[in-house]
Amino acid sequence: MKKNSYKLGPDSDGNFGLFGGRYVAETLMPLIIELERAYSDALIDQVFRNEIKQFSKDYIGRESPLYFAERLTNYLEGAKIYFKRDELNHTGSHKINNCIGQILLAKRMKKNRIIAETGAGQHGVAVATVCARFGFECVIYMGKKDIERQKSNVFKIKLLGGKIVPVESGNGTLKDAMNEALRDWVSNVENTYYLIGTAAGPHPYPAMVRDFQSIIGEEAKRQILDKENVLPDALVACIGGGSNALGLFYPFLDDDVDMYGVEAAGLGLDGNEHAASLSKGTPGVLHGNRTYLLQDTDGQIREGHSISAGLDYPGIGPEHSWLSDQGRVNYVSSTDDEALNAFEICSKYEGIIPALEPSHALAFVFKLAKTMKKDQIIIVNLCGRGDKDIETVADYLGVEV
Amino acid sequence: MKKNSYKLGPDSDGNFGLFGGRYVAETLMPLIIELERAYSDALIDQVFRNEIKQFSKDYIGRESPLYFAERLTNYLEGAKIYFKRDELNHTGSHKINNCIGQILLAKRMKKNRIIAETGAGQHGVAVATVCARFGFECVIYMGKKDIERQKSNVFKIKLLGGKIVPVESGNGTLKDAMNEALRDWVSNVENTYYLIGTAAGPHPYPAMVRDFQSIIGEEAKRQILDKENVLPDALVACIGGGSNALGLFYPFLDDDVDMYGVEAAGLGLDGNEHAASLSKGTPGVLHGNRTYLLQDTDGQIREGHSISAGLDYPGIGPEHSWLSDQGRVNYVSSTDDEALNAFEICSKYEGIIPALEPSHALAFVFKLAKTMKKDQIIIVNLCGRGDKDIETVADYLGVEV
Amino acid sequence: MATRISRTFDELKSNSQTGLITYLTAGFPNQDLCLDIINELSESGSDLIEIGMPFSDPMAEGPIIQQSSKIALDNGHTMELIFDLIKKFRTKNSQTPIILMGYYNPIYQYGNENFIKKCLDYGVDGLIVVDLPPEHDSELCDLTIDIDLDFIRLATPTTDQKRLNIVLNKSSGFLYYVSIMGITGTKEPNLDILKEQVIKLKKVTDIPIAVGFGIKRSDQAQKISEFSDAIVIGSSLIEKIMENYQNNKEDLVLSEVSKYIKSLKAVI
Amino acid sequence: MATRISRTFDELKSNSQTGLITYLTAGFPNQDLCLDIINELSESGSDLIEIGMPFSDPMAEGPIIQQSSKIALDNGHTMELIFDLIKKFRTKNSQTPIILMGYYNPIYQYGNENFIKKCLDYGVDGLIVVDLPPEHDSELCDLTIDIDLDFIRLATPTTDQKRLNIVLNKSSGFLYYVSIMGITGTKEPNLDILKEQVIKLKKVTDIPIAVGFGIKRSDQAQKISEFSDAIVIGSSLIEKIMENYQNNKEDLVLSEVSKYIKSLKAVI
Ligand SMILES: Cc1ncc(COP(=O)(O)O)c(C=O)c1O
Ligand SMILES: Cc1ncc(COP(=O)(O)O)c(C=O)c1O
Repeated sequence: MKKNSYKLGPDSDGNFGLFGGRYVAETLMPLIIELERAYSDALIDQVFRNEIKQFSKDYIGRESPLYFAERLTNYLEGAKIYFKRDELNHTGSHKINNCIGQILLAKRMKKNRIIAETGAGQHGVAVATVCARFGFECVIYMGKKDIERQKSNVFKIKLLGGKIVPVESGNGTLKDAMNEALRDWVSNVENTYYLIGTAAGPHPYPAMVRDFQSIIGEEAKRQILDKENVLPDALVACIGGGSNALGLFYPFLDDDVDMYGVEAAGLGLDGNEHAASLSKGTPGVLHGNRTYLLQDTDGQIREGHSISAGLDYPGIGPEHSWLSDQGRVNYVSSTDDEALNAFEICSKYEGIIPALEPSHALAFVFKLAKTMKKDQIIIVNLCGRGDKDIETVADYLGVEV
Repeated sequence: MKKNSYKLGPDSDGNFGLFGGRYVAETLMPLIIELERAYSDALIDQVFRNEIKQFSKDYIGRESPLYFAERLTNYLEGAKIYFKRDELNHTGSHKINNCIGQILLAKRMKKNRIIAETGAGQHGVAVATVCARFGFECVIYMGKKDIERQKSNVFKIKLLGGKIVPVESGNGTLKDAMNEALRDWVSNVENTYYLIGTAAGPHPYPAMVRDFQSIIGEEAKRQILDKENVLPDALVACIGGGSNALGLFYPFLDDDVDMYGVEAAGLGLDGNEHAASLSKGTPGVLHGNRTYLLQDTDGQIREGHSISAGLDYPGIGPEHSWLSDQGRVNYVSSTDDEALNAFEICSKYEGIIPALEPSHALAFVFKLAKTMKKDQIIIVNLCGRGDKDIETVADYLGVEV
Repeated sequence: MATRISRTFDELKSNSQTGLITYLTAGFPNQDLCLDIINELSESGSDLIEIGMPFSDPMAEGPIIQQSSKIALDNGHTMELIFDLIKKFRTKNSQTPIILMGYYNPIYQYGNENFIKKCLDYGVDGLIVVDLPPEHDSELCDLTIDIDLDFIRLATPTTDQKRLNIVLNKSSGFLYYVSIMGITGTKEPNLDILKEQVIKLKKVTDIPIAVGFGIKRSDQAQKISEFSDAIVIGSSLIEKIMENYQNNKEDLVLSEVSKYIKSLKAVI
Repeated sequence: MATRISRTFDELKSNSQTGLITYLTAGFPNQDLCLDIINELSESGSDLIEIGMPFSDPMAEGPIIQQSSKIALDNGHTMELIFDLIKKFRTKNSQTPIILMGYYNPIYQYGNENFIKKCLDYGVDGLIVVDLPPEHDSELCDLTIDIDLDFIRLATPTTDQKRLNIVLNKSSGFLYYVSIMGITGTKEPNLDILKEQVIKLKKVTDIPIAVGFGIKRSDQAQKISEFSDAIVIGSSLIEKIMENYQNNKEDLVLSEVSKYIKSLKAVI
């Protein structure tokens, strides 16, 4: 490894500089240390690596294409835009990359009860999917409000054999579901594996999820070199917890490539109705790691807001906090309105209905591309498909579905 | 080409033995003949073939995996079951394979207004998708009843820039939409391309759609040889108009492989509430070709019934009628109940929620696998994902979504 | 062999008249009234009568004829009822040629030979099968070769010279020229272009040429009659019947039909 | 340096008594009543008092303590109000050790040094920070080394020998032994296993051992008191307060608390 690399983190306690770590109750510490060990062992085990490779190919459907968005490029009259199409993955987003990795780890660790949190239900569906595939018990914590808002994902989880536990504590949304999953874990440490859905949580999750998602960037790098014979000029990805963004960015961190993580600006960064933890948050400790958080001056966590259910988490993976402080990655944001506009334009010009999450990334690409030259290249992570968002968008546009 | 081949059809008038042909109004004949010529030219044009290849890879996301359904295999305790996973394609089914082929043909023919029929909306979404991608005008004919039943696909088509024309004539379902599309075509022959969604309609559609879908079987052949070093013992696919089935079967027609086309038996083959054109129909002429049809003794066409909106077409592609009469392919059927059971089992055991259409194929696989030896191999075409069917299934199971 | 159709055209020609062909869907608006209307049509001056055979999927028809087919089918239309209708008509009228027009499937289900035999027995003079192009019609057309049943084919604005030869080969009775690109009763023909096309046709065939598909008003009828051998009136007639029938003015149907036909007949 | 906590444990030991530690969420059920309850607790026999610092995301708590936190936050809880509470308590009571228990983020936002200084100024004796494991607590723990503020760590059934050394290093005041694998106020401990575990602990450390997390009934309290230096009562106390308070029996809250504490104190 290079000395001056951005890829060296985290240290053995899970720190990315100030950020990361393992801020969990003592009951969990031995388990988390065991998990870390199991993960390190697995990483160097060729059998494990081959299993991941095989499931990525045959089950997820990797590799995902790198697609030249010709019509959007012409429309914007700026840099060449490529979509990394993880929306084509089984279950419709990048979430499954991580789930396959972790379920294989759980199998190695002989834990056959899987728990997870979910907000909009995308991660819940991906977890229930891999649990079905491996025949493991599956318990999904989901806020009561989210259950009402995301009925079709709830039903999918049930079809897949998953059990949904409604979370009424707190505000009944994602962050409360994560608390509840942690409580379950503390209570069932022996047979239970907690399958966290983004590059957050206590060490080793942020590093592990990043690693499992890095296939995105690895493929993209190979693909763009194949197609254009040069590295891209910029990478753009949306940020919820930050897993799809890290997955794309990580393999390019030491290359001469600009990177933009796009947070949800919701109704705008001025008020509180956004989920821009990096742009508007301050460092704090939540869900097992130190990172930028939306919080009040007393350290109480605030709810995020975004039209996109997958982005309204009040925190962000710790590696992003570090990359931001290092100045390696630029963190910007798109509002609900901007994302919806990008959603519509992308559908109309490319015939690809993106999820609302990557629509935030696209909205930023709309601005960025115009400032760049025609021979420059942007890769944007199209990390999810929009099927799940049809109702939300229809509501917003005032159409009955 | 081999003398004794099942792959030689159709003849120059589009006949597969008794079936097929070009039974259309005189106004359309010159156009259809022009289309056939354009298609033959395109077929031998390397540029056209490369375009298809490139869009298949980067836009559709081909190749689709051939996945060993290990848990289902163990559950059934019979032959080894492989899924050909065209549900992972962009827009969620095999329909896009054909749409990419035909839109590129339309482009070659300089027709920039595309019309199509749709029932459940899957083909409509696929057509609107490729029209968006190529910037063509898109008009989708859809029965009034279907519009009410399939609101989210209707909204998707609109998001993609397609215009939906509600069809009130007849019973307001798929077959009426097809009539209406044919009427549009007659009225706008000069600038309009009719993008038919299955291997039916007048010649050259049945052959053309089959060819564009044959990528499914070509890939599957290569993949199974890679994985198992032998050809499969049986192929199974559901039959609406018959395009996904032909796509899988065609490249294997001259091989020693059993084939099963699975029609929708709806509430059972005894009454009229089914869509089993081959099992229960008689030869007749509809929508431009001679084939097996559901009809009364006066030659009036009957509505099909199936829980699966993509299967309730009262006809079937003419090549299937021929393959059936030749005894080359076995045509069987699955009821609504059997398909739903397969839908649930597949979801729970493999973490793959299939569309209701391939659930019919799976339901037959459940019976077939048990009659076969453990070292025998079945490939079933998982031609669509179940996202679109969540509401139908929930209704059926009495769950509120 | 001179069929009733060719005799009619010969007569029209010798009188320097343009023929009026009227179209009515069998069983519409109901079986009895349908017979009365057909009688009225011939009495009011319709030279030939096309009887539409209702089909569940009439893909070349516009909304009006579609609806008339649906009404007939909902009323319980069968092929036997068509022959019954013709039989009754023929008891009073042995002059006016009757042409059955429709789609192939009902004929095919009936059995081609059986169908042709019935046509002959009941006094049908010609057949128009919309979705049987020349490439496919031999299985039906060939059965009519040596008998008094004309097989009438269609030509359209998209029919080029080469194709026209195919169409004309084995055509008999008259050539039905579709004046628009489209379905029945929708667009209006461009009369100048139409004239040119018909004149071209006349150069390559001696068979009479009837023009149909877009004719509604008597001014059109009049102009078209100047260069064609017959005009076909379909949708506009059905529409007139539909209006009166659906507004419960059943008693007016016949007089309105009569008035309309006479008005057309007067100008052509 | 002998802190108020170690003095208390020394005293208990010399009287051969097991200590009773009670837990109450700051600001619950409201600021005034909270102060009255704390006073009542010490008067009724609670040897040490833990004051919970409400947090929006209390991931180690069961439903009861969660709810008490939420009520406190909804009431407008702030860190300053906690210190205000302690200040008022200390005007009447300078004996009973006060331990602040909670999650790291509110402390971190307050500023670690500022927080520690306030603790000293207001008479806080110990800190328990649930989500600060030894690997991460030096930034807070190190600030307490030379001052009269105990940094109390937790051991659990999952803490193995090797890890125990890490936990015990720099532990002071007492060791909080979590008797169950789980969150507060849910499961009940298996007393036989618990006993074994505490005895093992006592072999490797001289620091007093308090057992908490699952204790509800006086029979459990009695049995656990036989082998531990103190027991912690939390959820069951909050539950009693909640019941009375929510049923508008505010006036009964203090007497019920007193009765409950005395009943426990009597058996341990
Ligand atoms: C499609 C999609 N994209 C992005 C996200 C945000 O997560 P992350 O930032 O970890 O990629 C989600 C979360 O649910 C998602 O479903
Ligand atoms: C997923 C899916 N499978 C199958 C079909 C049936 O069509 P075909 O028989 O042409 O494959 C449809 C039609 O809509 C479909 O959507």
